[in-house]
Amino acid sequence: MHLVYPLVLAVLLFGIGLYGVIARRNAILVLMSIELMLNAVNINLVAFDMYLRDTLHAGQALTLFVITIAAAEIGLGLAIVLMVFRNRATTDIPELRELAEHKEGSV
Amino acid sequence: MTVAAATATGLPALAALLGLFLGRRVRPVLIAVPAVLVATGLAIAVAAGIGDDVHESAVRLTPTGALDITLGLRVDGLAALSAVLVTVVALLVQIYSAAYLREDPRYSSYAALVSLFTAAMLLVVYTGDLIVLLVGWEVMGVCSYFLIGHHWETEAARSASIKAFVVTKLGDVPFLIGILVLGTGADSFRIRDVLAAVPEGGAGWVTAGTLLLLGGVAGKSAQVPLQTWLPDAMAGPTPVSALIHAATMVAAGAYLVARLYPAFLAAHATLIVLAVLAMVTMIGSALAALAQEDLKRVLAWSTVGQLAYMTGGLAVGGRDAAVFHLLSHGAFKALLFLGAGVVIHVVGTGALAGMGGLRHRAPIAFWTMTAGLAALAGLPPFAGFFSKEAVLGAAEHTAAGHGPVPQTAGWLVLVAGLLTAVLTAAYATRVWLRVFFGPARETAPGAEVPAHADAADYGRPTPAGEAPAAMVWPLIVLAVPTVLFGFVAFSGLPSLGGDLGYDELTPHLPTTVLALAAFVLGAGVVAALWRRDPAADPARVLGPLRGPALRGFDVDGLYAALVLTPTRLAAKAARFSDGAVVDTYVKGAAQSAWLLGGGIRRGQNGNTRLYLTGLFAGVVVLAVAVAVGS
Amino acid sequence: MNLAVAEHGFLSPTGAEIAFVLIGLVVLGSALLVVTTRQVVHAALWLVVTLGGLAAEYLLLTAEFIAWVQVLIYVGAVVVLLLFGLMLTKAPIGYSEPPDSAARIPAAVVALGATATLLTVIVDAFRTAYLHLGDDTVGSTEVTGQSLFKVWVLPFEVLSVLLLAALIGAIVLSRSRSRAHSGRKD
Amino acid sequence: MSVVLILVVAAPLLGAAMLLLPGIADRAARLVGVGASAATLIGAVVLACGFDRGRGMQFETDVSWAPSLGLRFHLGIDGISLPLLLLSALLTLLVAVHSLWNIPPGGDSRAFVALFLLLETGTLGTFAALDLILFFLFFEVVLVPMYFLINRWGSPGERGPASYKFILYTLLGSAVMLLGFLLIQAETGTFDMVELADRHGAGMSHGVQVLAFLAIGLGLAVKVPMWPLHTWLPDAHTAAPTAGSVLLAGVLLKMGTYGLIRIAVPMLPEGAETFAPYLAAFGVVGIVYGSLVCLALLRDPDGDLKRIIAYSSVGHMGFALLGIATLTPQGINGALFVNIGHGLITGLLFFLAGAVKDRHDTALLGRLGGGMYGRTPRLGALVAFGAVAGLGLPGLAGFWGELLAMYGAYEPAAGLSTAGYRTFLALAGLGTVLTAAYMLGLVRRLCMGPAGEAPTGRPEVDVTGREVVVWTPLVALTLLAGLWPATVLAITDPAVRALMGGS
Repeated sequence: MHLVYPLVLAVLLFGIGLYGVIARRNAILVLMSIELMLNAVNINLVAFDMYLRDTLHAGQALTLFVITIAAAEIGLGLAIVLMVFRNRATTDIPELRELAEHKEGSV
Repeated sequence: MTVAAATATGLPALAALLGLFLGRRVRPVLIAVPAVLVATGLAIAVAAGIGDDVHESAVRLTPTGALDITLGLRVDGLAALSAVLVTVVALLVQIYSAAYLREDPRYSSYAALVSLFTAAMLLVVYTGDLIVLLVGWEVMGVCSYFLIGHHWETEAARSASIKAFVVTKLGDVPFLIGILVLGTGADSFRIRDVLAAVPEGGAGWVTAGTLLLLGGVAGKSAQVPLQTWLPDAMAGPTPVSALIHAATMVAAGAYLVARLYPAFLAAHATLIVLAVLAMVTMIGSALAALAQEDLKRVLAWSTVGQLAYMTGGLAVGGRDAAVFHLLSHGAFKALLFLGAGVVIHVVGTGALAGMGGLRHRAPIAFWTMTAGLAALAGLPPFAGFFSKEAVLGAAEHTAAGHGPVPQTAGWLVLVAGLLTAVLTAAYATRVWLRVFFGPARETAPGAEVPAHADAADYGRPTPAGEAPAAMVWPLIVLAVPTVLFGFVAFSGLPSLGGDLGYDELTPHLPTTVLALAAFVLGAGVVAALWRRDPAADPARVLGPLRGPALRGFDVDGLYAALVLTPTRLAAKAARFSDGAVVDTYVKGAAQSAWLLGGGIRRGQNGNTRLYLTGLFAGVVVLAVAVAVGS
Repeated sequence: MNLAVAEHGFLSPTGAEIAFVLIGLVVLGSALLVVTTRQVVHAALWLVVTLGGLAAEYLLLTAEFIAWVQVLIYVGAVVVLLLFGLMLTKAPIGYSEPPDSAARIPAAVVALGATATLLTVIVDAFRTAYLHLGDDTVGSTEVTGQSLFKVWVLPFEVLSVLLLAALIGAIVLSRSRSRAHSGRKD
Repeated sequence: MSVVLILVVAAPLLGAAMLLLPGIADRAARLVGVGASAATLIGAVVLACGFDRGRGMQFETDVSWAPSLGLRFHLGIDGISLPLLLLSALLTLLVAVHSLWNIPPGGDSRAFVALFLLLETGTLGTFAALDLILFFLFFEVVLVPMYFLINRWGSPGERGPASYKFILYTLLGSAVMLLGFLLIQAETGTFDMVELADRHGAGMSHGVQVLAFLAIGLGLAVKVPMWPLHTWLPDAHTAAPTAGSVLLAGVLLKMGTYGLIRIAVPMLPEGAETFAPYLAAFGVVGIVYGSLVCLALLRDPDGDLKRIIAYSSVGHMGFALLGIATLTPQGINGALFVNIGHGLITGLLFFLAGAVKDRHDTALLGRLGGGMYGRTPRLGALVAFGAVAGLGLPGLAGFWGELLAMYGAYEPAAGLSTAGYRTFLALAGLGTVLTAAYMLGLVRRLCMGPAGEAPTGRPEVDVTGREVVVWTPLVALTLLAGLWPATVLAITDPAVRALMGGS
């Protein structure tokens, strides 16, 4: 198989994930898009591991690690989203504006 | 020889320093007068022993990176004679002012400044290096500034002092550039090298240099373009006018031309310009002198005229004649000024209207001033006749076509000289008659002081006796050379450094006859007018010309319009531009920093997605740049 | 030499490549739907399809162990977590996000830009690269297991510590309902 | 490894450090200030005595400081930097003695003394540095103390904005200068000034030399100050306390021209040749412009006395720029002499302005009244002496610098257009006339006129013994430098000839 196929798939998946992260209003959907991007990375790793015929199988080991970290990250992400939802009753990112610079604030 | 000259210069300078520091404690007279006395002795000794040779001595004052500046003396016949004139007049003025300003609180600084002035003048006379000459030249200018401003309580003195210094400084700028031209042209600032380097047929740098030097000469000797400061300088005390504005400083211009005469002889264009300048100055100042209302201003305008005679003489190649006139004029003009001081002292006012019939109240002043006025007008036995005659002779000699100088200069100076002779005779007689003859006019003491008059003299008429001895005695001393100095014409002055131009001083028949005719004409007209109506002012002969002549032909108004107002406007514009233009750029830069900061701050509106978009967009752009770049 | 007809030309795809492309299309379609659908829950479900497709892709790449781990953790645990999240944040079934075109256009531009750049760079770099998937020693579980516990032991252990920390963190964050309320009265 | 020079540069620093010790009372702090600056002056005089005019760089110390950056702690002085070293040591001592009795309100005297000692280290270091980055470092060290001097002890009205403008403007300038230094180092690989000066720009292409000269020139021109970049000077002077003004005018302005002479001209000859006419033009504009603004200020009742003296400094430094821009030995000698002369005269003028301000509680001409000849004759005489020296009267320190600058302008270096420079010469001459006009106008406004009573009602005290002690050295040196210019030129001339490659 040509290495290009998995790589193209990974890139497209990454692009879609990126779009999702920026375009989505709901925090959880943003987390999903992040999952997509991480999976795109995993495909890349596996594809290169196969292509380089790596004796250490670094690619596959790393994919495993990425998966575990992704899981941990989703756990925490959802915990935070729940906290935000409990305090602000919304998970829409555009409405969370506490960090905005005060318009009338002087230096 | 040069050591004597050096001590002659150094002594007054030392006296000045001592005078300034010990001002209050020691009687100023005891410092100033002995120093000048010794200097006079030395100058006379140098003049006696000089003969025909030229003594040079020089030590390097400082390296400059290109031409060195040397501190040295160059004593020749001209320098020695001029030094004698300077020291004698300075001595007499010091003695005279000791009495004249006895109760003046600031007499010590006055005496010190006069000594400093004498030292500076001697430096100019004796020095062998052009840059050191400029130093002496400008120190004289500053001394005249301080001395004119001696009575700084009066507005006239204040403005006259600044005007004198700035106008002479204006003349000194081309003077400095001229020295640079001559210095670089001759590859040395020493007068000896400059004169040696002047090629026979004259060269570009010689003409340019000498023309530029004329600026300084015009400024210092109050010739036409820059003559307005001298009449106003009468606001200073009378002895100052006698010393500075009659005998020494104003003659420095003519002295310089005589000193660098080989260079000037090689530059015909300069001589023609000089002749034209002299002509215009002679006639203008004589007319102005005739119309003046104040005794000292008449003498001031007449000094401008006589100086024009000297520069005229130099313009036509008559160096010896011009120097002869310089010396004689120094004597009789100082006499006239000191005499005027006595007259003002007696009458209490300087205005001619307030004077009359003084021949009984001030007999010595009467006789000595008569001699002075006769010399000024050119009556035969007196010095003025012979020196003026020598100048006219030189002019006629050149006009006839002999000698290296272009003929036109000769004709110009001759015609102007004769016309001025008439006018000089006229105003001399007018002054003589109005001051000493006619009804004694009793103007109330403290009459309104004309703007330009010398404040110290007014309001103190001393009915009793003429004046203290110390004021009268110098008049007599000065009267001697006024009468006898003329006969030197026959023996001839000790050689003034080589045969330069026409050095024949004895009177020639044609010019003598013309000069006498001019005298008779001028004096006769004024005497006739006077006899018809003693009260009226004979100046009415000028008719329509009288008004402008009185105001010095409005040259001051011209200067105000052409120079002062544009400078004031430029100053306002410069200040405005500094505040508005240059500063706004600086403040603008600060302001733009603020705006930039504000703009970026507005970007932080808390929208996380906006930040992410910005972030990724940046990453993409960088990736593309790297991809394209590599 | 023309790449198309080279030894492993594009014009003669092997069976695996065809399957890979087909599954790829399915994965991309579902990913697009995850990102664009307005039904929040549908998005989660489409995510399951995407991750399942990816697991199949791994199998095609003979990364057998990775495939099963993918199915087990991603599809099993992560998506379920997401669904729990949706449920807990009271995102009602059928709740549709309001259209937010304002952010969509710049997002699309950035995403397309990034994808285009990456595509050009990768295609240009790896056009001729070819995977020899013949022998199956590379991706089997036994090989992965050996390398994992022979070479990657230290990172493996560190990861377990990390998971523990994440676990505690998640618990602390979600449990603090009572104290958080009382604590923030100031 | 000459210890004396290091001691001279470090002495003020030690003095400042001593002031940090607790328990130094107000009076003791001022004495420490006088002691430290006196020690520095003595050291400088010892250096001057041991100075051998024939040899070039002397008392060198060259120690590697930061090998990784190629920085070397390289100090040394030659004919060019020695007079300036002496001048700054002298002026700082006079300021220290002045501050014994007269520290303006605004902070405790310990800080005041420590600051101007730090300032002295900065200036001495700048004049003795022979490594570009070391020069830059000392160049910057000077700014911070001057900023605080103006900001805390300045006149309450304008000190804030004036000090900001001063420090930001000069910092921007020196940042640009640093870029120039780095460019030089990039091209030649060394920061060593002596070697770069000997190379005369070898190894650097024309374009690089022009660019480097532009960068360094701009940075130094802000400090000179050159005409368009001068607006910080009048504000800084009107706001600064007397001590600050004297040091700012007496020493800080010299670092700009010194930098041009030491760094820009010898190291980047082609750059110098391209920019020389512009430098000359801006210099001459500065001369005429400065005097015009002074004339305008004179006529304006709320013109400030110190602002007039500040603009006169712009005029004087215009002559220094003209001298440098001629690229001739006499021109550069003239520029160095202007530095020394201007330091002495303007130092004296600012001391006098401070004295007048203390007596009248104002520096505004409108309210100063006049008649100082009548009320305080000696102070009036000194103001007249300062003004006359300021307008460049021959026989005083102000004249020789201007004469040599004009002499250089009359006959500029080979590649420069003589016609252009002669017009600059004429304009500079006009500038001297305008300077004479406003200086004498100032004397008329301050000194002449009816005595009248003191505007502040307090009995006017004439020059006090203390003031005499502070001012006599300046008056004496102005006279000495005026009457015997060889005191300065004999030292600088061989060094300038060596620097200009014996041209």
